[in-house]
Amino acid sequence: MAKLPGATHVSSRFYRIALVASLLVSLVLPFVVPVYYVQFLSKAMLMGILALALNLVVGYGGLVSLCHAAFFGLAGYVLALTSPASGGASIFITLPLAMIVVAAVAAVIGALSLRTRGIYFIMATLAFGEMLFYLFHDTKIGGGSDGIYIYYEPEAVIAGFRLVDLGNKTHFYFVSLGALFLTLLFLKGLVGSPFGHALAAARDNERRALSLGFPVFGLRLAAFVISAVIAAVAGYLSAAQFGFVAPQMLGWHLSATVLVMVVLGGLSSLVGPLVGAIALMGLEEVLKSLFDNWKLVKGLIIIALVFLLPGGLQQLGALVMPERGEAPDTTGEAVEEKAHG
Amino acid sequence: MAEILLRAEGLHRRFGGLMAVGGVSLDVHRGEVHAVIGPNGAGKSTLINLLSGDIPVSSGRVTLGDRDVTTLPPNRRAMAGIGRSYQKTTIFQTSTVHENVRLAAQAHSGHALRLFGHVVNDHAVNEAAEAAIAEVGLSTRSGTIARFMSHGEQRQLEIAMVLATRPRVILLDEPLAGMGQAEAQRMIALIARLKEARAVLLVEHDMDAVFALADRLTVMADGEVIASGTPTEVRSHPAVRAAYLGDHGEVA
Amino acid sequence: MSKSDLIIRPDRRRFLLGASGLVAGASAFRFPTPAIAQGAPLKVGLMLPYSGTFGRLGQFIDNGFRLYAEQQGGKLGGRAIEFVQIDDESKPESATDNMNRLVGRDKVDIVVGTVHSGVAMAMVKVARDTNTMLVIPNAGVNEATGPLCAPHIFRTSFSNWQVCQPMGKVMFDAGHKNVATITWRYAAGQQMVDAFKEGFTAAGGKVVEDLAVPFPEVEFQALITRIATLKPDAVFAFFAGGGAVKFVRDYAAAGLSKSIPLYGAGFLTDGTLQAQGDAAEGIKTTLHYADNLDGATNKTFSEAFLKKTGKEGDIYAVQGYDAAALLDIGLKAVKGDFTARAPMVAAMRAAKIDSPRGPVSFNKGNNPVQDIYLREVRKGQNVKIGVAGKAVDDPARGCRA
Amino acid sequence: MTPLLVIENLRSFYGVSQALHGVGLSVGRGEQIALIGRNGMGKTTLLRSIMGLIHDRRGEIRFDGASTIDRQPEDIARAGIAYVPEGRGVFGSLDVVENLVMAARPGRDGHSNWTLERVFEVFPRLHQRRGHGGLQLSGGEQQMLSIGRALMTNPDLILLDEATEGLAPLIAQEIWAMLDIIRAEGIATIVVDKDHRSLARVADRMVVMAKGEIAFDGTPAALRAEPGILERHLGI
Amino acid sequence: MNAATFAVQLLNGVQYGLVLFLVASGLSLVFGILGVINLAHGAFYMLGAYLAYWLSAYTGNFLVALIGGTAIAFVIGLVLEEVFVKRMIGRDHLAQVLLSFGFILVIDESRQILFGKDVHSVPPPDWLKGSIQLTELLSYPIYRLALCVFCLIVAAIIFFVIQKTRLGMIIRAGAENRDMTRALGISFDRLNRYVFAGGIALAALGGILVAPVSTVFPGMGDGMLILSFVVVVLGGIGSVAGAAIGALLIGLTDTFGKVFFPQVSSILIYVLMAGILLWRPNGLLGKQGH
Repeated sequence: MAKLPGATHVSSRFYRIALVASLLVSLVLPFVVPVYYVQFLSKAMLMGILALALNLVVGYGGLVSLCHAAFFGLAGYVLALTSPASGGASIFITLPLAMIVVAAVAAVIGALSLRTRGIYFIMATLAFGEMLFYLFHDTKIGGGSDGIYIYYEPEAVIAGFRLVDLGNKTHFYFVSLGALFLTLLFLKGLVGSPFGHALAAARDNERRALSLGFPVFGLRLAAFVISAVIAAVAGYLSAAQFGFVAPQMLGWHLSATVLVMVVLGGLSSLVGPLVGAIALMGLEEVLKSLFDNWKLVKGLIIIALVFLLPGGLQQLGALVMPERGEAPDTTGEAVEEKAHG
Repeated sequence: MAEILLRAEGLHRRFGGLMAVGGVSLDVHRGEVHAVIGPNGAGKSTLINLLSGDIPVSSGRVTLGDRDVTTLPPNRRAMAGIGRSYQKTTIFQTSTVHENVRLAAQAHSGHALRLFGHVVNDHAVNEAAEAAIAEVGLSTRSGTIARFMSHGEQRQLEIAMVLATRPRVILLDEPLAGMGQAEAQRMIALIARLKEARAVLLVEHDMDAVFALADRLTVMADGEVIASGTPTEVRSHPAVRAAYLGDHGEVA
Repeated sequence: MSKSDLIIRPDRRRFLLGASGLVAGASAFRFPTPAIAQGAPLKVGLMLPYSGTFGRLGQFIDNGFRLYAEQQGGKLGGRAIEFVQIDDESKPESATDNMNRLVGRDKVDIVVGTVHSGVAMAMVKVARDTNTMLVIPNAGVNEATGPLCAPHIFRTSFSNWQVCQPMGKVMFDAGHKNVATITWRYAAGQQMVDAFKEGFTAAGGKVVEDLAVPFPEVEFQALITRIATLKPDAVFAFFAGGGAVKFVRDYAAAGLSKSIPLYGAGFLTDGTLQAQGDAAEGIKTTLHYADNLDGATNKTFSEAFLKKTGKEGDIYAVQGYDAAALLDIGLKAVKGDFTARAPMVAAMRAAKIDSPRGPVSFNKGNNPVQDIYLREVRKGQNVKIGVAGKAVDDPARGCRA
Repeated sequence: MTPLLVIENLRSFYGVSQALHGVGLSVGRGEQIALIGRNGMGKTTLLRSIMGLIHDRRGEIRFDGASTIDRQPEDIARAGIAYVPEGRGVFGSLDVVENLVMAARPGRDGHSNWTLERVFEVFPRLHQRRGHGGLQLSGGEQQMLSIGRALMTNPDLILLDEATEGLAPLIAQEIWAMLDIIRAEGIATIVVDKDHRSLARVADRMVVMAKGEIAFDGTPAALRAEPGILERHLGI
Repeated sequence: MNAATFAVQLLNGVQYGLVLFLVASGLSLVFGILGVINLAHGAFYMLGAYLAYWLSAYTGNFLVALIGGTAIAFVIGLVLEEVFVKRMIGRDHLAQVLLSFGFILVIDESRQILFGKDVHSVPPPDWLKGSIQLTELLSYPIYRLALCVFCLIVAAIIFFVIQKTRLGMIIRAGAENRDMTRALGISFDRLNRYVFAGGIALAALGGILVAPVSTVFPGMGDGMLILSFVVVVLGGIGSVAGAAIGALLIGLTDTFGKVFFPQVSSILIYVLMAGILLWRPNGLLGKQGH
């Protein structure tokens, strides 16, 4: 059982210093590293947004969803399908459109999946995610298994004035950074809000949350949809970054990888998934250049993570620096027995 | 006669072929503790779950004041004014006492699901929470993480959470189970205070507590009511003696 | 959610061990430094499928390309070359990443690739964005030399349209009025079938049904049964690699090859005959190559290829070979000065290659203009039995170059 | 001769809630113990603790001289204890024969006094309904099946919770008769039931539980001599 | 469509459903007994197909591949259970999802190191080559018929083991009431190991059997995994009979979907699943309520 939001493990002063430092670094970085790495960092930040979105459902909602890649990819397809053949689509029309489409789809998938529990929920989300995958993979809607190209990146033009050029790698970097920052801000507000607390309460004890008067199903559905919409922003930008969407963007392998990011970073903190995303992306980049069979190493690392660091990198942080308050309980509650004698 | 706050009429609940509750009717008045007792498997817990909405009824009617709440899900019944405790303590183990109760108060604050504004800064909710904590006598423990408290304190906390939802009717499912003597005495005193201006329905095995607290008693066996009335009436009821002592009309 | 008490709590020692391992790993990883030095070898990025469904095809292209370079003393246009190889696994979803890695991180000068059309599209896109020279040695996706054409993007293979359109007339003339098509539901399959239909309906034929399975699925049984229900005069099919083997064998196993003749794009029987065995006998296909072409160039090429690799050359090897030949022509024209892009491109556009397949020139979309042969499988060989189209030129629809 | 089962200062917990507050009890070989007391007083918890089904249990339990306090339910079962739980625990997806066969095991000393045939001999009704699923049986038949299943493990001690709960009086009589057969076999039992009169007829000792402790432990005669105890701990 | 081709399509659907049943029943049993969610199930299906390719190429005997491949998978299952999965029981589903995702990557890459990434076809045994004339036009490959028969035999064996043997009784009892089963002296340590290994072996067996009618390729496990999950969602966790019904439903839906609604055929299965989830959230034969 994770803590209700509000309790932080790491001291808030360190937290603030780290935040300012990483913000500064992220502002300077695109001007000092090669373009390839600027692109890489943009990509990592978009994955970070996706991981943050997923954590709203997994970490705060206690629902292991395996279909978030589908929302991510669906938003990309919305951009691809609404992009005119001879110019860029307007980001101010297509981004909201992508968010609305994903919200609608997530509402349907969520309403069906949330009728189930535990393993069934995982399987149901997995299957619905794959349904969207096959929708694009097996039909002509979006170019089938080859995916579909966006020949002109979306335009951010207001009254004839171009705000940013999404084709420019540095501009794109700052757009991603901005989106990431807004996501963090939004989620920080959300998890501290009455809604966030109610959501966490439903995760920790559904029965109690219900008997206190919280509409648990509605809460979860709302969180599921909000999370899907954030995933849609990440997916939209991802599609814009490389001008290409493929069905694999919706596939469950990506969902699982993002889940690894979330767990790697730590479920019970807001920025954890972001750290996890950047760490995993970086690790993959290193592994790719070191080993031919880098996925083997990745697999072994994931297995090790499950057994050695179930609390994620946060647990490492706890080893390096002293903590405030009681030690986090990683062993969980004692197994609860049924029926009194 | 005091106002009837909660009324059950002809409640039935079947699980497959088993009739767990078969035609139970009872009412709970404002300002009284109405205890439900009976041997294991009599259907007491199922009855509470039917009243709180955790389990839907097969047939019958539940009214809260003038309002028919039979088809409402548990969260809507909670909002309507039915609070309950569980046989197994049901609190948020890793949160503090204050956080636990604040959550309960939040549910009934009118903006239970607002997406913005930090809950810590909601003074009305915080005050309501502290008032409930004070009512059960846990004020000094407000900042303690629930899981580090004793069983008795956890049960007090659970009742504070129920109180913070401002219930008119409180359903208590074996509040004394698993408690030591001293803890039990504290809890009995607390329950005695709860009934002021509220209606309390109590399921409990500890007969000392039942007779100390109950204004009226309903005795169930095999899913049905076998006797109902004041403690003295019930105590001498032959069917009750048979159920408990195995007497079949004869004197022990 | 309950966690068991079996979770191992990490301790400091284990953490330090792990951390030191990570540091060691990271130190082995460096930013690659671009080779700027004058006279440095020309960096050629080979982005091909070295594994998966098209693994064999990629290997043959690679060998063909290297064979030509070796024949020039390891140089192209007098300039020494260096290869950077990347396995695209025929996965479109990682194509952009792979191409970016080649162009952005490894700083290659020229990219050669690939087989899979979807992957090729990603490569075309990045090549256009980064103004990188790209030579496509197989993928026939029409757009690459159509709407997405660019001066620095060449193809030494074929367009999907080019290979299949001539088949329409061939089949109609053979007396097949009602035909069913079957392919993978992906861009290449779609374009091949569309091109065939263009030619076939123009000649007066009627397509009774288009059947498709998702790529790279190979469970054809339901669709083969469907064909038996439809009873068309003939079937036009496009599959390649493992899928082609499987389809031809299933088609024969279902007994249909006796009653409903099978036609297809050449890939249906190219590089797959050994695995298809008797099941492929009698299948007629169109392609820009055949096993028994009698030109002298083909003869010398085949001998050299056999000598180098121990394997019989095929169309994929030829396409790789010609990719190197085309680059050789371009670089020779600028004396190895790769930066002189305009004259180099002009020379390549004007190139007349004496390819093992026959004469090849290039159209405005940089797609080869070439003969399309009609072949039939006889005794395990794709034997040329005629010319389906002479000097077939892809219309390069949408190309504004 | 050492007692078969010795329990000392047993404390059992459900999370932070303590259900047993230091129970001491010993059971001799072949002895029949009646365990009585109102609901919620810890009878079932005591049986489940002996069986190893309560995870958090402290103190000491020795069976046949060996400590079982840290052992798993399956090990305890194999040491020679069988359990007939409240509600019978019959497997609904298995038929009568399967319920019996899946549990069959020779006793610890290798004896196999109880076989399918023997159980059917003792409970002819089960034989009649041998092909029926566990949940198609009446309550009494389920109880017979559960007891029969326990016997199939050839145990030295049977824990029988709520022996006749919800059964028609005639069926209850059969269960009591069964207890006599079990005793004749030399198998010890701890029986929980509300019918203290019938228990007093078959049991060697009466043990009364109240609030997680033993309130009385003595012969049926001794209990009869102190009627206040019954009224206090069983009545209302 | 005439009656004969309808019958052939029916046969196609049933054959597909039978293979699906083999794979999915393994997945369902592992859920039912261990309570562990195994995403790597599809990877073992793929591994089975590669083992079939490797062993039949090496020995030239498909029967050896059939038996050897299943045995190898069983042993791998035993080892994995002992080393990793045992520690997963009672852990939350998230940890199980991650562990099995890790397995997938390791299995995929190990397969690549051992057998490469190439696509292979496996010849059916000589005595099962050839076709039977079914209709005037159409003949049916003997191997496919044999596959149906073999799958039916394996299904019969599974049902026999589950319904008639003591092991099967214990498995059913364990899925129904774990505590009571333990209290009867049955150790779950061993049961878990054999059920897990058996589940893995069934997945591999499915892959081996399919190898001669399909091609062997790296990504083949993914589709099978998802379909197995859908089967389990449809049929209900832990229910072998449910898996049988679910698998046949999907086999027929898929086959006839391809024939009648080719454009949306791959979506139909999920529409079916959504409908059943709405109607019975815990599957057709799953325990309803919680």
